[in-house]
Amino acid sequence: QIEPLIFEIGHHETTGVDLDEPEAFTPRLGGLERKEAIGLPGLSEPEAMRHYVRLSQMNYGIDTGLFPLGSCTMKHNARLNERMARLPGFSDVHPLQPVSTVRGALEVMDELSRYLVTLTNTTTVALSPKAGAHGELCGMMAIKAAIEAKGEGKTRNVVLVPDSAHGTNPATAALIGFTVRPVPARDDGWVHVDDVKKLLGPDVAAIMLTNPNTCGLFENQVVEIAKAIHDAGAYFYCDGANFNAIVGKARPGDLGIDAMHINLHKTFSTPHGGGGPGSGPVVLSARLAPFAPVPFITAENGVLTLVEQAKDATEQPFGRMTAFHGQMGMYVRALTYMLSHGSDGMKQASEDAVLNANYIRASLADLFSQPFGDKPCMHEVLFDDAWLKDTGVTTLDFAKAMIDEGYHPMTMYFPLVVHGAMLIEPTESESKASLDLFIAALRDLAMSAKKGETERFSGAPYHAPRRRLDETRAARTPVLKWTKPAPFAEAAE
Amino acid sequence: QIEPLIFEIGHHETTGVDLDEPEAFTPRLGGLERKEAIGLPGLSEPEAMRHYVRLSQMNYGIDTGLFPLGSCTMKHNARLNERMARLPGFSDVHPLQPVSTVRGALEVMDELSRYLVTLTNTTTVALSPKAGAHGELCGMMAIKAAIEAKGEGKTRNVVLVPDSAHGTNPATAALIGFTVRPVPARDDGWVHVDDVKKLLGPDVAAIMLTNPNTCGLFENQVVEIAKAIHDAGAYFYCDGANFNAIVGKARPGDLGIDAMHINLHKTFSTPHGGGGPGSGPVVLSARLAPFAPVPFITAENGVLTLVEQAKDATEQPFGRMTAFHGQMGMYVRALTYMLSHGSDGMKQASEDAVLNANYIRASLADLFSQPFGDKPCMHEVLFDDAWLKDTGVTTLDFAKAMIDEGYHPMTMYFPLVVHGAMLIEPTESESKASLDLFIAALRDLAMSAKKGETERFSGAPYHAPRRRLDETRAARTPVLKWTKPAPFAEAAE
Amino acid sequence: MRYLPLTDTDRGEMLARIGVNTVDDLFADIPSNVLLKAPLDLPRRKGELEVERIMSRMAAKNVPASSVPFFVGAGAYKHHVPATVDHLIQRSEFLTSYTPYQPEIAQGTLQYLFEFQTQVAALTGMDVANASMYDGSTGTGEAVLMAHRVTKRRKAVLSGGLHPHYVDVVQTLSKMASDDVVALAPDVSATEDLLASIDDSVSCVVVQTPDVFGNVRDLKAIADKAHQHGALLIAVFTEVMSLGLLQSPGSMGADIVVGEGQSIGNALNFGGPYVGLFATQSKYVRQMPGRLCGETADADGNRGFVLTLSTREQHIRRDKATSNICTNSGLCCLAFTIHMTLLGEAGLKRLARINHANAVKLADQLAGVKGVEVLNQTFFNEFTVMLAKPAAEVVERLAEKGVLAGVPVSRLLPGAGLDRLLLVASTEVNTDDDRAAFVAALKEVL
Amino acid sequence: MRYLPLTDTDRGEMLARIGVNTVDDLFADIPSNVLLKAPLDLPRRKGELEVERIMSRMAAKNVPASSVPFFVGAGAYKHHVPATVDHLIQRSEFLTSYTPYQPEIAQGTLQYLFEFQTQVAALTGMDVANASMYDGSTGTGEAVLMAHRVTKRRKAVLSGGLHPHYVDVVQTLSKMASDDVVALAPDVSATEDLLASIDDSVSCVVVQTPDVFGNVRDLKAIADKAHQHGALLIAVFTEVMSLGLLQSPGSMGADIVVGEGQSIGNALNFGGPYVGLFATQSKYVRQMPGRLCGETADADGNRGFVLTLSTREQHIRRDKATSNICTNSGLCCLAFTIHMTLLGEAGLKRLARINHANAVKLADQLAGVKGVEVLNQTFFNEFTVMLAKPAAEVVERLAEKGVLAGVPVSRLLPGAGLDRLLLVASTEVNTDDDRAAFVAALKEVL
Repeated sequence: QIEPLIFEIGHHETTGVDLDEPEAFTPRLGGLERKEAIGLPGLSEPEAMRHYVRLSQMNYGIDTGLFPLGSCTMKHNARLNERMARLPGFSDVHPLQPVSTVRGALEVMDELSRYLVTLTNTTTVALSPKAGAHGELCGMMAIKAAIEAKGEGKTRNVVLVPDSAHGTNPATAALIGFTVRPVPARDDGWVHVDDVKKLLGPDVAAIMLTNPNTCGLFENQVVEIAKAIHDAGAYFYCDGANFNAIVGKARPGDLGIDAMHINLHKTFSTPHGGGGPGSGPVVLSARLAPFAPVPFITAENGVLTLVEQAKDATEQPFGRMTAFHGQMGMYVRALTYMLSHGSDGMKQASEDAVLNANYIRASLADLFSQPFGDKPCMHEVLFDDAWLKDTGVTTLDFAKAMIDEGYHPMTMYFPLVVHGAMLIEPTESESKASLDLFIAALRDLAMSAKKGETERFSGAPYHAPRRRLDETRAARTPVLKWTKPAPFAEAAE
Repeated sequence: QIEPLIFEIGHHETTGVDLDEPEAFTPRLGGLERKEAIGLPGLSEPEAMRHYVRLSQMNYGIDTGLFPLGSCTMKHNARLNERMARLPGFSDVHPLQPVSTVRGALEVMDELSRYLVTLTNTTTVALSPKAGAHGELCGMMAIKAAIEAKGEGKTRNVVLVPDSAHGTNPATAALIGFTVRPVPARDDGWVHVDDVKKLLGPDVAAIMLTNPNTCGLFENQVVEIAKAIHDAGAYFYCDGANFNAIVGKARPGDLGIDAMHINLHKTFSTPHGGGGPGSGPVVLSARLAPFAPVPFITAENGVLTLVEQAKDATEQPFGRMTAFHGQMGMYVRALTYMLSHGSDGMKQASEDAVLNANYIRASLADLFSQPFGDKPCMHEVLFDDAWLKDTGVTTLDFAKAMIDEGYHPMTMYFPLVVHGAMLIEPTESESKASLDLFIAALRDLAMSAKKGETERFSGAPYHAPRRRLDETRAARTPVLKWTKPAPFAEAAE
Repeated sequence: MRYLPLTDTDRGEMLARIGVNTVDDLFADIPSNVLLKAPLDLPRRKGELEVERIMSRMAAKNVPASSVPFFVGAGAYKHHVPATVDHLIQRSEFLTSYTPYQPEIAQGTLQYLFEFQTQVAALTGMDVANASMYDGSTGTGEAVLMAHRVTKRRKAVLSGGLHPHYVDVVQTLSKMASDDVVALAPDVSATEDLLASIDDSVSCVVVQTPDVFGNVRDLKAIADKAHQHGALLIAVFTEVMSLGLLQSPGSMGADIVVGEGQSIGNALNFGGPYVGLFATQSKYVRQMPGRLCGETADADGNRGFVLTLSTREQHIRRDKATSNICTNSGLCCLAFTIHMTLLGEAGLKRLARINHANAVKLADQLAGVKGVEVLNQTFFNEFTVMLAKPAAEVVERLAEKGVLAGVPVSRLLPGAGLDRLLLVASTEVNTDDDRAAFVAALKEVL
Repeated sequence: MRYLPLTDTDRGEMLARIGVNTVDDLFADIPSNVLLKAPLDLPRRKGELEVERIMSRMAAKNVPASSVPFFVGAGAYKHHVPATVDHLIQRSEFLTSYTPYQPEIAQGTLQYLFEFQTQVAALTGMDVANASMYDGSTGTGEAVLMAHRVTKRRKAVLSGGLHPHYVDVVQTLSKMASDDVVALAPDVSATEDLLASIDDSVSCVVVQTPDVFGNVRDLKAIADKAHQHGALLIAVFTEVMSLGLLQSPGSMGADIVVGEGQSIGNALNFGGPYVGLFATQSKYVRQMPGRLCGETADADGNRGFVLTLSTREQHIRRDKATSNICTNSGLCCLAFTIHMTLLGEAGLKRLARINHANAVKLADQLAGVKGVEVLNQTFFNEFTVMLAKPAAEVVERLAEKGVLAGVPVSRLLPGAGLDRLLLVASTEVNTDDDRAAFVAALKEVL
């Protein structure tokens, strides 16, 4: 199943878009017209349709099978949400058309904000961040702005980050000039308040803590940690990547967080789309609320309006994250999800997600090894590779062998604090029947590995659009775009 | 790749549609409430999505590859057409809402009629037939009505049908009481006016002639045949299944036809959809126009209106073909196709379709055998199985082996007048590059067959969602619905 | 042109391989005086944007059901279809596939047809169902022809409650085939004496329930009488949703059940495409028209599905075929079966209850309007009212006020003296506001 | 609930296997005083029909671009996107897939990213492009950070023609990272002396062309001066369509090219999601932020694609990463690359010419209105006019008349004394009627 590249099948003169040439006119380009060819191939519409349909057939998606990628929350993407996002009143409005012509769009943003603030028990929300990592940046900028407002900008420049954190956490902190101080991992998978206290001091600006954490556990000392952080004059940034486990079960504001980004594409099921676009609104506590970036929405005499520049002294926005108002398309999808589920459905979804993960855990516990002991997890279950010792099979091999069984692999080698980590997140979208088949497949593979059937693993995948790909070669001699093969180029001249 | 049936994975209590129970009320069903269970399984939305996506993955479509099914015209289905058909002004209007609220719908029908009448040079068109065969029925009914109006109802009851005709032709004629008199096949693939004349007499009501015919040839004596038919007081019904070869190149009205159905799903590319819905408007000559069925559209003082019952004496509609106004959804798609292509594009499409077929013919002529000699064809090229003699490979085997090469087989064993027929219709939607790959694959298969590599054929397909299916078993002991397997039923009690 | 991949260079190379000079050499069989030299007098090709504008302009002249309080029925019904349905039927592999003649690469289509047949058989209470007909009306015509084949008689009795358009379709077909039809007079209150029409010359009795006036009919006595005389009972429905709440025609003794499936999964589409449902008893399966999908196994022993019993069909039997039909309503079946699967038994029953509840509410509210009399004792989601003024006029005036109120009986039965009758339907899409608007507008008009 | 497949029976069986009594036993780590006992005070779940009504009601309060004469630009543009694009990006296998971390089952995503990178590199005239950024503005911020890494300097010079929101984004990021920014004054007529700002302390010069006021800028002299001083030229565009007609930034000497790709394939979406394009020279590739897809081979030797050079990225390098970014605009890239493939070189150039031609027509017509002065000597599809009255007021009054006329400069640059300036964009969607309506309305208002 090899599909040629568009550059191999397209022609410069071919087009799949019919346009009439404009009548003759005098251009006003100041003599900067392009003279050279661009080098873009065109395809007629039938050719393009087939090319992309065939490409899609080489992909795996939630709609085609269980997608247990831990930390990524591959839940069902309802098509109602897609339909709503395509209503011309949402998809066909410009960010800078008069505010009087987009009241409904502001209403969507305001309603989404109300839901997010209610679900988290916080004070306000900055909607504009374009993805989770962008949300982290937003939250940390708000913290930095607050620290500077207190005149501590020069002294508070350390951020505590547990070793188990997503890489985006330290990267974000470093990006805006913080120094990262790691919080070491413990063998129970939890961050301990005592460890945190030891690292606290007048130089600490914030902690970045993921909760539920990347080991699939709810941080059971989170309230104490928050108190210690606040007592030290620092802020609590919560990585909300795993908020989906506790929506309707606990409110981060009640746990003491000051800022938390919410991945609308995870928790509220806007589609991942092969890597984006995401959306990462950030909820903020009362302490950080004044520093929220522009733009934001306020009500003036009951009419929603958009604030694109700060106007009065109670607002001290730290700046602007992006050109316009963030990911409207995702707001619509997320709000549609929330209206559909309701408070009861969202709570049930969290419970089912946790139930599904624990069902997998309980069903594999006799064969797989759990790094932090046999105890309940949240929405994802973490195994390590201790059980594969001496089998000659690695976590990578095991993952690739899952492909041959018709499954997308789980997240592997993350979190880094666990050796050969396998992080499985089934989400609430899977039926029990689906989980039972998945469990049976994993048990069969595990038995096979233990029996020493290494070929099944080392050569996997055998039944996929491609066999295992050479990633080393790709990185060593990067080929990042198509270039016309030399012989053909010569022949053409 | 086995996907369970919904009955095997669904539950009676599960639903993928959230509805609130109505408040208590007194039903008015006259005591005829259903008491027993229906036996319908339900799936949640994520389960349903995955079930049908997976089913679709077992299908082959134009969008996934070349689909050379002769006589079926598997051309590109533009998504613009789908989008237009879903405009609420078309998809969300009721056939019986006040005519004053559907003027735009009538305009679509009127505009489509104008295009069809212009392309065929006929007088009027009956839009309502629901498919090609339904159109044949409509046309033959109009002919019968015209004959009866002339007082010849009792005497003219024979319809001439060439042996090469689609089975729908004789079936249609027989359905409304005509006797079928076959026109024998000739070894040049054409119907000869001399043969027709021999069969003509005062008992002949009509001829049903396909043009271009099912052998892929334009009936070169069609004008003479039409004259002979008319001279004998009979009517010329043209099966328009192959009209797509000559749109913009010749007008059936100029050839002398009295009625012809047009498969909108073939000629004007409304999607075949796995077997329908089709749409089969029938154009009528001036002689038949008064007998067109209801409903039809007329303009009263420049305003379009719908005639659902005949009102004045110039109209003698033979009756009604279907409850409402036909396949509006298909009208919109076909009209969108016509507006997009324009008169120039439609002509070009015919030329390209014919060019593509002849390119395949010329590229395979040395290996494959042509039943009627090596001469140009129209939009489809017909081979027989003479060239497979003594290879041990049948037309069926050859077709199934094409599946392993990634292609949908051509039409096989039709037309019946040719032994082991292989009828290939590439359509204008294929690029030259696509045809070259197809030709190379067929040449490779042909060489393989001639070399006696019979296993490649007799066991084919090897690489498809299923190996060859047992059609005999299916017909001998028909299993036409799922029934709960007995052992499980007992276990459940 | 965006849809045509060949370039002029391609065309030149291809003509060369074929060995002709111009493309018109390939059209040499067309008599030269007939061959068109220039494009016809129709507009030239247009870009997407322009086509969209033209089509949208026409669409904008129509009033969509969703945009107003909407109570129009009489054989086609406004229901809410989940977004998933339309998404799935647009999958390339469904939309752009053909009739599954090559089952090895068409199991997607075949399996959903098999599931569809099973669902339809269950709903109707029959042994077997086919893979769909064009729509309910043409299916009814086919059912009558089938009854003639089974009974070897040629006289059909049509109830006065059968949708008048269905009556027309049957009569047109019968007239052409020189068969007899006895069409009883329009029967507003379901009081006709059908039993009296049944004798040994009758091939079939065709009865609709709920009938076109909305009355729910008990078929048992009719079935018994028909069977006593060797005739078949053909039960017809135009609102498949009713089967979620009413006894199945099969359980009441029907021999053939046929009807319109549009309500499940399919849009109004100004009348088409729709999907005809058709079911019968096992013993008649070989006389049944239309496609059938059956279970079998492949060479590896895996379960698979194929089109079967095609020896009944026109492409094999030609003029001896059971029908001239050679398609079904594939995509509409698919929409039906997906929507039905999403509903499931629990969802269908609940949805049917909501429909009935809304209709009951509406009937009670309309009954309170001066000049309106609700005629029905029984109904599902549609009923007949007698107005103080001609219904066609009232409907027109209500349309001007933005309420689409229903179908005047005079539109279906002109000249039948039923001009003051109006058919009113109510489904799950109607809200309290819709009903209030209807009542208010009606009060103004009457 | 329609989205939740577990039944209560399932839940019971699963809890039993896990060995706990209630689901809350699994939430035992949440402090009990924090664990919510009842659902939050938000509405209960709703069916599709009801949700559609609520969302549609909000949507109906907005004025869609297609419904009126529309001339709004300033960084986002109304273009026509072929129906094929939106159909394809909704394919389940694209829409519901993840970042292609498992390349063996993600070749669809990876191949289109590789094709996308090649297209972007060609368009911008650069060696390499990444697999997209969030949008043009954040991409510009990343470009500045990248320049700082490459030059090991920390001062950026921003042209006064750079979109003010882009300036804000760069300044916010720079302020937080304690980097220096020299933002030149708004430069309506492209007369600023950028060269004067360039010295050996400068990391990069950021210049937009066509600039926010529409002026087409020649970058060659700036590139030369920057390179003389060891600084990089970052070329920015907010209207990618312009690259069909204008010399590529690469050919004018840019070191990094970054911009907004929304115009190709993507809807307006009230500002997002969009797709940031980012390209640079080969020598800087390891300092480039964002995902990269590269070609390689599989174990059978077949060509395949993988994400590569990820050692630059946060999940490996953590606080040493080139950026904290860990997604791209996957589906928006896909829309971009499909639309670009449909256009092809010929189509893109023609479409760009149409845009320019329409803008020229509009400029000439507006220039004829009393109280309107067109300020631009050069422009592509957007230009600046000086009005006799404050632009914000005029725009509001035109909106009341059903014309969306453009962006008042005061909205982007409040307090800059440019209140009478209006940015006006015109694309292929504008018709003669649109222009006539604009001119007529403007005459009434001025």
